[in-house]
Amino acid sequence: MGLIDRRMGIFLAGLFILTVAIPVGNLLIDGKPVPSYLVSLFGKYLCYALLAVALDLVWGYCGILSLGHGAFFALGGYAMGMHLMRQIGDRGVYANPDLPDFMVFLNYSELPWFWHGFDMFWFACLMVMLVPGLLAFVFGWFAFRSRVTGVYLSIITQAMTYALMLAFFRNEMGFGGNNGLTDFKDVLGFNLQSDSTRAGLFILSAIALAAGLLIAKAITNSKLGKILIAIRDSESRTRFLGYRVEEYKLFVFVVSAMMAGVAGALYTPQVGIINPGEFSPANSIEIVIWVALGGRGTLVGAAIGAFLVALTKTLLTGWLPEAWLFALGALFIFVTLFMPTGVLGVIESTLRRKPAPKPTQEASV
Amino acid sequence: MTHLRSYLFTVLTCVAGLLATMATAQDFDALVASLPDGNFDDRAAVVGQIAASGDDRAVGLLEALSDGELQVLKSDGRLVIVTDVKGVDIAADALTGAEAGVVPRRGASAIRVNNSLRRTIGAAIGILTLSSPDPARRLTAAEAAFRAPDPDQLDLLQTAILDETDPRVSAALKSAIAATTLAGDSTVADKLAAIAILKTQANQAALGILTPLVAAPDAQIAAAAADAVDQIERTQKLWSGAQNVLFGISLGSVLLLAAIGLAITFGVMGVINMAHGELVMIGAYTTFAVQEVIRNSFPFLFDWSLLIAAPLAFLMAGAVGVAIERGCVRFLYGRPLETLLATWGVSLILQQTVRSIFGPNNREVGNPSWMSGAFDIGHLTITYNRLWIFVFALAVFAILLFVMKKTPIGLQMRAVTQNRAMAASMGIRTGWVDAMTFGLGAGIAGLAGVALSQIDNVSPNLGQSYIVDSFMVVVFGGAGNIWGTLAGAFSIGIANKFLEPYSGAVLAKIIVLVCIILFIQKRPRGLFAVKGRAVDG
Amino acid sequence: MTSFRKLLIGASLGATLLSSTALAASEDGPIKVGVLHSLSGTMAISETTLKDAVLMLIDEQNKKGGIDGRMLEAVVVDPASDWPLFAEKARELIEANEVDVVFGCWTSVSRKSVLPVFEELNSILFYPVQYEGEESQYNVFYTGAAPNQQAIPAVDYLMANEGVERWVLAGTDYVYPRTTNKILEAYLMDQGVAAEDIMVNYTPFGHSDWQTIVSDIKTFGSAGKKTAVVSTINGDANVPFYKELGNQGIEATDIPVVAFSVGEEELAGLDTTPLVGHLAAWNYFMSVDSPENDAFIDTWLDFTGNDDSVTNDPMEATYIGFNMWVKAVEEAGTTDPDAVIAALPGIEVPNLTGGTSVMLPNHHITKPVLVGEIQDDGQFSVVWETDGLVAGDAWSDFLPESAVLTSDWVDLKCGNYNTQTETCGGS
Amino acid sequence: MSVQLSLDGVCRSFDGFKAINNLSLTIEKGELRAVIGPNGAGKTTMMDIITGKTRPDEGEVLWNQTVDLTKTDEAGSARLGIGRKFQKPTVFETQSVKTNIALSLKEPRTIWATLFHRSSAAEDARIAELLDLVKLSAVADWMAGDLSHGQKQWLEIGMLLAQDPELLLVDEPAAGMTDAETMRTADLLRSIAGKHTVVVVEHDMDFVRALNCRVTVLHQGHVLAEGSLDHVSANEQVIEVYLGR
Repeated sequence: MGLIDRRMGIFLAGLFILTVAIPVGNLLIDGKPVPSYLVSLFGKYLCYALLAVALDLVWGYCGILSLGHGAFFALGGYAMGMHLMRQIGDRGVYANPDLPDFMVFLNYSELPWFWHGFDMFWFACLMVMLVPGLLAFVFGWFAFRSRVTGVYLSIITQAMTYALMLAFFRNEMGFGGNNGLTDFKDVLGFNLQSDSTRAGLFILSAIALAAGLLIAKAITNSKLGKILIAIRDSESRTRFLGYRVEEYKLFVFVVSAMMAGVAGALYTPQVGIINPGEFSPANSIEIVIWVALGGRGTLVGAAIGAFLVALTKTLLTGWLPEAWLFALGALFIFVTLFMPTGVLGVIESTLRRKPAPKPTQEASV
Repeated sequence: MTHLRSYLFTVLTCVAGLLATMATAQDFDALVASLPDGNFDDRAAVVGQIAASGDDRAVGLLEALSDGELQVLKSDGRLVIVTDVKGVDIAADALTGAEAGVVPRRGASAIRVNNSLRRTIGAAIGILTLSSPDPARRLTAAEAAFRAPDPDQLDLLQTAILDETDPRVSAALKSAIAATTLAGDSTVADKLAAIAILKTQANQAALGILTPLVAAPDAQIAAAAADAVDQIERTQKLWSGAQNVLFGISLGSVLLLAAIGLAITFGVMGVINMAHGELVMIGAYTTFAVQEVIRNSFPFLFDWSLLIAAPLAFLMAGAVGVAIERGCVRFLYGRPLETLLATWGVSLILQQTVRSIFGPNNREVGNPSWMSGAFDIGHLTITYNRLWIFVFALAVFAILLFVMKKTPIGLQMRAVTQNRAMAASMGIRTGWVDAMTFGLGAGIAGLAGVALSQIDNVSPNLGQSYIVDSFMVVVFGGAGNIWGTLAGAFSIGIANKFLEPYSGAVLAKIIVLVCIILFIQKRPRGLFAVKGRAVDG
Repeated sequence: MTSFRKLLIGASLGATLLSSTALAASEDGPIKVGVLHSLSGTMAISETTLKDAVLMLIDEQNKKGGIDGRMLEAVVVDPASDWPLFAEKARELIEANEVDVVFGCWTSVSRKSVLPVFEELNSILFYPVQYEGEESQYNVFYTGAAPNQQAIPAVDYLMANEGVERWVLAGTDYVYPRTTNKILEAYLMDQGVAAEDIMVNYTPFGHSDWQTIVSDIKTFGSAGKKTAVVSTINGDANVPFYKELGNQGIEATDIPVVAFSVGEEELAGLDTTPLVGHLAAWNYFMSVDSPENDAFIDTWLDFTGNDDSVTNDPMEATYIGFNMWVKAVEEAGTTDPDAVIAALPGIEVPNLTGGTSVMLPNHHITKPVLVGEIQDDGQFSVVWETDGLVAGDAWSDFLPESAVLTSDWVDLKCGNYNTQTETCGGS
Repeated sequence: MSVQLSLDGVCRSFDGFKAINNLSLTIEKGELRAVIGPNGAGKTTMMDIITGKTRPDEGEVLWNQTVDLTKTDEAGSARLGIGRKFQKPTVFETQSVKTNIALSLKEPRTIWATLFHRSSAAEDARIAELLDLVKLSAVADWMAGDLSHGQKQWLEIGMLLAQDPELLLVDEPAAGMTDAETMRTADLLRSIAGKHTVVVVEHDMDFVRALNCRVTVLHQGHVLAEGSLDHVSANEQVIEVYLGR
């Protein structure tokens, strides 16, 4: 089957319309039918969607349930955040040309070594992919080689993100501690506060999401993709066919981590802050919920899931600030119990005409 | 005794620096009346005089004062002692003790005391109770004298120790005398003797008194003190290792409690039970509710509150657990990852429910008397609540072990979890067993809540703060093996506490997490993995 | 219906909802007051009461006929202790709900995360919590204590009245304790305290196992010099901390603990009997004796309908901030942000401790500093207070990099004016 | 004929239970060998050891007299040319029969090769041929999970052949097959022996007889007897422990 099947086509079309409609509605049409904050809000959703796609790639297709994908997202976010911090230059409250405010404040004499280079945009972009990729590689190299699987893998990924969270909370780490990185001014000279920059970031996120989807789709369509599914269904069988399972897992894990990193990098400038909270295990669990809710192993479904949950959260925290947790919790339970194939699955099965007739006994003998 | 009392007077008079030798009741009333005026120092002087007056009401009054019960009625400016009777403030005249009725909210203002005044009062009461017939009071008196050594009391203490019969009291008096000697200007010989006494005591209090003496003008004393300090510090170092183990064990037992319920629902049943923390929370809130009832209706039962709460918490959390199992988990067997999502939803709902019932704030859960305070073994300080939590954790573990291994229901549980189909075909009502198993796990989580309410916040966030650690413990120990959970909890606890002094709390935790990750590489199935011929095809 | 249609509908749903509410607000409609406090998550413990406090104040104001006949209307949202969500919700309040003012935030990070939003959309935020200072922003009014309105007086008290010579600075590892401790360290050094007599310790949020640290404090305190603990430990971690103190038998008469983040609210979760005598420094205590306070407490108890509910310092700060805003709006005769912001400095309102607080040009206020000792009924009894009101100082004089900075939004129109280079940095 | 595979003094125990006890065995290239033995005789463990799934405690396992199989893992042994069929048929249930075969074909197994792999006509032809051989052409596009037990057996055999291995380890292929199928399996295995080496573990005596080849009897982890079926079934001990009187 081709890269863009019906499902993907419809989604990309929808995404495209959104990508045109929102900026136009915000910038060109006067009276702003689309208020500015909706732009960055939807931009945020798109980043979440990309993150969900990344997770679906490893979980849905290779059976690796990572409860630590938030870590890769956050690392990407921090990499970008560090660039934005350097961009502030001497416009910080202490007006220090090279040191971000929090460093001045913690009496750093000069920039820590790991902050060097982040003043260059290309370097930051590189790190956005490299750092999460590297972490994923090291972690995966150990875990997959020693055949840690199932729940055990999930829990140690959780341990990973938890440890990182604690680490980033420490002010000694040189990442701004609990406050994280914030008060960004501009990126590549564009003022982050301006509507046009926001629209630009939004479009960028949309493009990134589309790209992420297509890459993921390409991978899953290839023979390698089939092998991933084979691994998911019967790991040892795949081994006996001569495939080095750990290599495949590692490959897809790293790719996914990089995708998550990109999502984080786009997320940071749009929400204007990156802080250790992003590492919290709860966040990573939420990602899993997006994927499950949208439809595991469908890529598009994952994106939709992320979008729906994030949207619901936005609306509910405004509508029923006192009781939204009830609604959200109930939603999760409902979906897991009554929509095992996720929202997308339900939608499609209602649309799809009867599936191919099941094999009958006489046919099989 | 009478001899001592007359002696007391003479001493006290100089303590208070009173000119008059005999105080009369009138003066006493006047003194008490003058308490509210002036600043803390004035008040301190008055306290001294009250103590010196030798009036029988002195002790009661001073205690009321230091407890902030001595208050001035806003209505008529009368000085009263206010006592809380079942949440109602009852006033009684400070001097005559006559009933003064109920005090309306903010109807009286307490006479202010601060720490230094409280110390003065403590010392004064000390002097007055040094000859009390009750040994406990004499003991506190002696300890007070030790804490606030006052050279003028030296003779008094020495007289007291002569006709002291209770060994503990006389021991306390001995160190009190030593401390007092060092504080005053006694002879070098006496001081050296005193130092020797404190040296044998070898605790931090002694250290506190001796350290400054190292800089004493007299070379002999300085040397002796230095030697003593040095020796005490060495002994303390020696014991610090043991202290760490102790801390580790107590942290371990907390982890064990938090995780043990999960060892059933997750470890044995394979349900990734994200609502586990909330079940613990339910246990804690049950404890709170029980204590509320007791506080309001049967205060005398307070010390029993935990014992009453435990079974209730078990049932409460257990019931919720069964509800969760019947309500959603049972539709998800064989889809462990889906259980993660559903139970996550459940946990959100439970949190918010508790928040809307009990409010978002922390709730007060009191320590019963037998769980407050600490005692020393050698130079180790063991706090009672930690000790009891340790005992409690082991007890829970033992019970669980017994249920799983020795009872028919336990047998059925193991059967169902090992081979559902087979168990079913052998006529076991698997559905019922599942519910019971999950209920058991949940109930035990509830029990944990009872214990944790003693050392941590009782707030809607209680659960969240334990969930990750719990999973770590179970996985590290090896899912499906409750012995593993035991070993896991204590090894993590102790490792943590040994790292903490060097790396600090946060880094210690990080290091432990990394170690767990690496350890899982070595043993992908945890500490107590289920070994044998791997049977996957 | 197809996947993307659903998606679009979801989106437009959000858009329409959020913008539809926007139509309501205008000059003659009700004045909208945004409330941005976490009602769920870790901070709900502290912030929920502030939400109620604002609602109560709005109630009271409306009973008085609102402001110039315009009723007040609260718009409550739940940022769920999620810092990025704070920024998002702030946007929603200002852009979609078109609120005229926002009362909210507790943690420094939540404030930091909403700052750019208020700056960009030029709205007003009243921040009611004691904080680390080192900040003064055109759109923000800080009605909580700056470090010089809490930490330093408390330390002075301990040195003068308790003769403390040895200090443990224990805090949660985030910016408020770090700043406060930095300032205190500098200050103590000035006072001639030796470096080895200061022990600094940081713990993570919600730290619950205090055995090691408390026993360290015990050891540190047994050096013969009078020792005190200055605690900037954050809300949640306090209960286990004090429980451990009580159990390891550290009494206030031996090693007093003075806390800057422990108020009546936190004590409500504790049996305070073993803690009697430990201290806290605030600008308000529920036990304060003043007619305003009595009245405030009565309305609060009626509002909550619970006789056991307590009031605390951030509530007073909210109360002061709210009244200042009301006065400013009345003075400006409009809710237009710039007009109100211009009107605010110089506004005077009575605080609950019997004095009158003034909004200063640096957007901080004057307040008295009170030191109270914990009582066995979970209340504080004031043992010391500054004789006058202390002016909040945005930029601490004890930090070299900020000593040169000053903030004045009236004349200099700058939040971080460098008095040496005579330039307005960071703008 | 040279030696394909040789086990020498191999031991392996699980928690004290000796599954394999000083097992020595030699298989010639192109040989067809049946291994029989009661349950727990160590048949499966032997295969696990050969394929590198389980490491022996002691003893050596040599491939072509040169390669030490105790060092390789499953994938390694598979790449050397050892194919294995499980007792319980394991196929990739959620993928089509065709894909199952395609994944098994003897092709480069590196990440990049698979990522950029393009299917060729030759490949399709080979797949069709194999499907035809195992009589699954009709259901080529079904999900493997929808196949009957017997069909799964065939599919797995097909996958095994697709790997075109030097040595085939076949674990109870006849289980769940009709007699007709069983016989056909026997024929198939006999036909491929010669250019492949085949080791069959089986309980079904008729099947073993049909294979008509050298038989090794395992008992308690070591070789009890070896030779033609008639020879071994005449062996007292064998009758004792296995065939029974």
